[in-house]
Amino acid sequence: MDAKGNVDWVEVAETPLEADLLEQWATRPECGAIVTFCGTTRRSSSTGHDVTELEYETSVELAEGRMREVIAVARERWPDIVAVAIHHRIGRVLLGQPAVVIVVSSPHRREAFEAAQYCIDTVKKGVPMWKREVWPTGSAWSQEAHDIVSVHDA
Amino acid sequence: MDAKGNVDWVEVAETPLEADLLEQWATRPECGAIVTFCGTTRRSSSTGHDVTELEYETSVELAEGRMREVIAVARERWPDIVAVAIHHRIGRVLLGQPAVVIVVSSPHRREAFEAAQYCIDTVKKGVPMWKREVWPTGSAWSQEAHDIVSVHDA
Amino acid sequence: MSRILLLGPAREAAGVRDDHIEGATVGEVLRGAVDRYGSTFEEVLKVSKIWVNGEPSSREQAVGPQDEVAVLPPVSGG
Amino acid sequence: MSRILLLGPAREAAGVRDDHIEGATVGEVLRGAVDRYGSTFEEVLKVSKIWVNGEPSSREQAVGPQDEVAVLPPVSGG
Repeated sequence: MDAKGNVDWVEVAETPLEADLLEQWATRPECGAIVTFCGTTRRSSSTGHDVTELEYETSVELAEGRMREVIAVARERWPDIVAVAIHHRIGRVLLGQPAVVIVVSSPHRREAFEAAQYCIDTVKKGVPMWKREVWPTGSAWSQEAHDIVSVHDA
Repeated sequence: MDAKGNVDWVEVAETPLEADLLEQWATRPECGAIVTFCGTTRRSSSTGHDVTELEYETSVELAEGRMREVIAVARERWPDIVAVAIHHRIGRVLLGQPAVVIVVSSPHRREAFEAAQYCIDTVKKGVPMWKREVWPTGSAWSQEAHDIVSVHDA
Repeated sequence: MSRILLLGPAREAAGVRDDHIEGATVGEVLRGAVDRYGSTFEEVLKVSKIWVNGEPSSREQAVGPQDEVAVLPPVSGG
Repeated sequence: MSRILLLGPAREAAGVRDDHIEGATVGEVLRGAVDRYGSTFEEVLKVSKIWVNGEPSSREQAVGPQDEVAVLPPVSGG
């Protein structure tokens, strides 16, 4: 919690993500807007196989550190945002389930939308995370990969 | 459901809003992004009183008609969006509870963010809805009101 | 005789939510409403938009028994 | 002797997730890693970014026993 009472909640874990829990957590009497982004695993393949699930892998410590940095930059850019959560699931995730959930609350909606979009864009560019596509007879690293960049360059 | 299998879900009712239900409903195998906006009643007053709840009033038929129009325009502007829900609560809503929830799913995240923001902006401008501020000893219409505009002008 | 729908502050000022009022045009129906509901309603009407059957309308528009004239004061939703 | 952390495709190519390798600089540790893990790892290393203690690093940076050198192939999160 910072001097203004604002809180961050960052988590990288194998447990299923619960957007509703994060939304409840982000609800504050002074906030009229809560914007949630759920990134769900979808039926698409970079390897040409009939993918049934994805498997995410990272260093929890490095990933959580970068997520905290993403939120710090978001708070510099949108000082009015109040609660910010970034949760990323690791391990096997079935198609259609959320792999990442971001929630931002703020008094007014514009900054909540902008900060949430900034957070997911920057998480994708700057957080260490690797995705394997898994199909019934095998698996391979996703080909949709790009060089990791520092949060301030993202 | 339209020719592409896309569905709208519009509802104006007294029942508490359930964002998680709408998010589950909006989850589709081809969608990697679900963006949710929760507009919660907040501790602010246009009438100078210590407001404890808000009371919303409308014509359900007119309001739902305008919401369907908002979604139709969003689908013209962002043809890739898949599921779109707009639910607005009426009657008394305690502070901190959602009064409006909008959910948009799409294959990629940019259009989900943009369409969700368009929908809430346009709902605020173009849907018939009136808000009373309620405090322990009285109530009054919110002074934060503006002329209703047609969805195509919003 | 058209149906008139009075919403939000217009409902409060009129004391009713819907009613039936004589008039061959929107303007005539609204004048009939002012006669029936009085000056508080008239003040709200001055700042309201008028829809007929869910679409914005002019005061000159002709209306009949099947039509619904809605009085929409400034909105404050969401 | 520094700790080396091998992530995603680098972990798979090396066959281990973390290890300890001799070297006075990042570049020396990475050369030691190529010697130990072979050419598949070397290919992954060529396209990877290197962090030391969570921050981007150069190959010239000096490292000691308390330092963690992380090999980060192109990422694909979210």
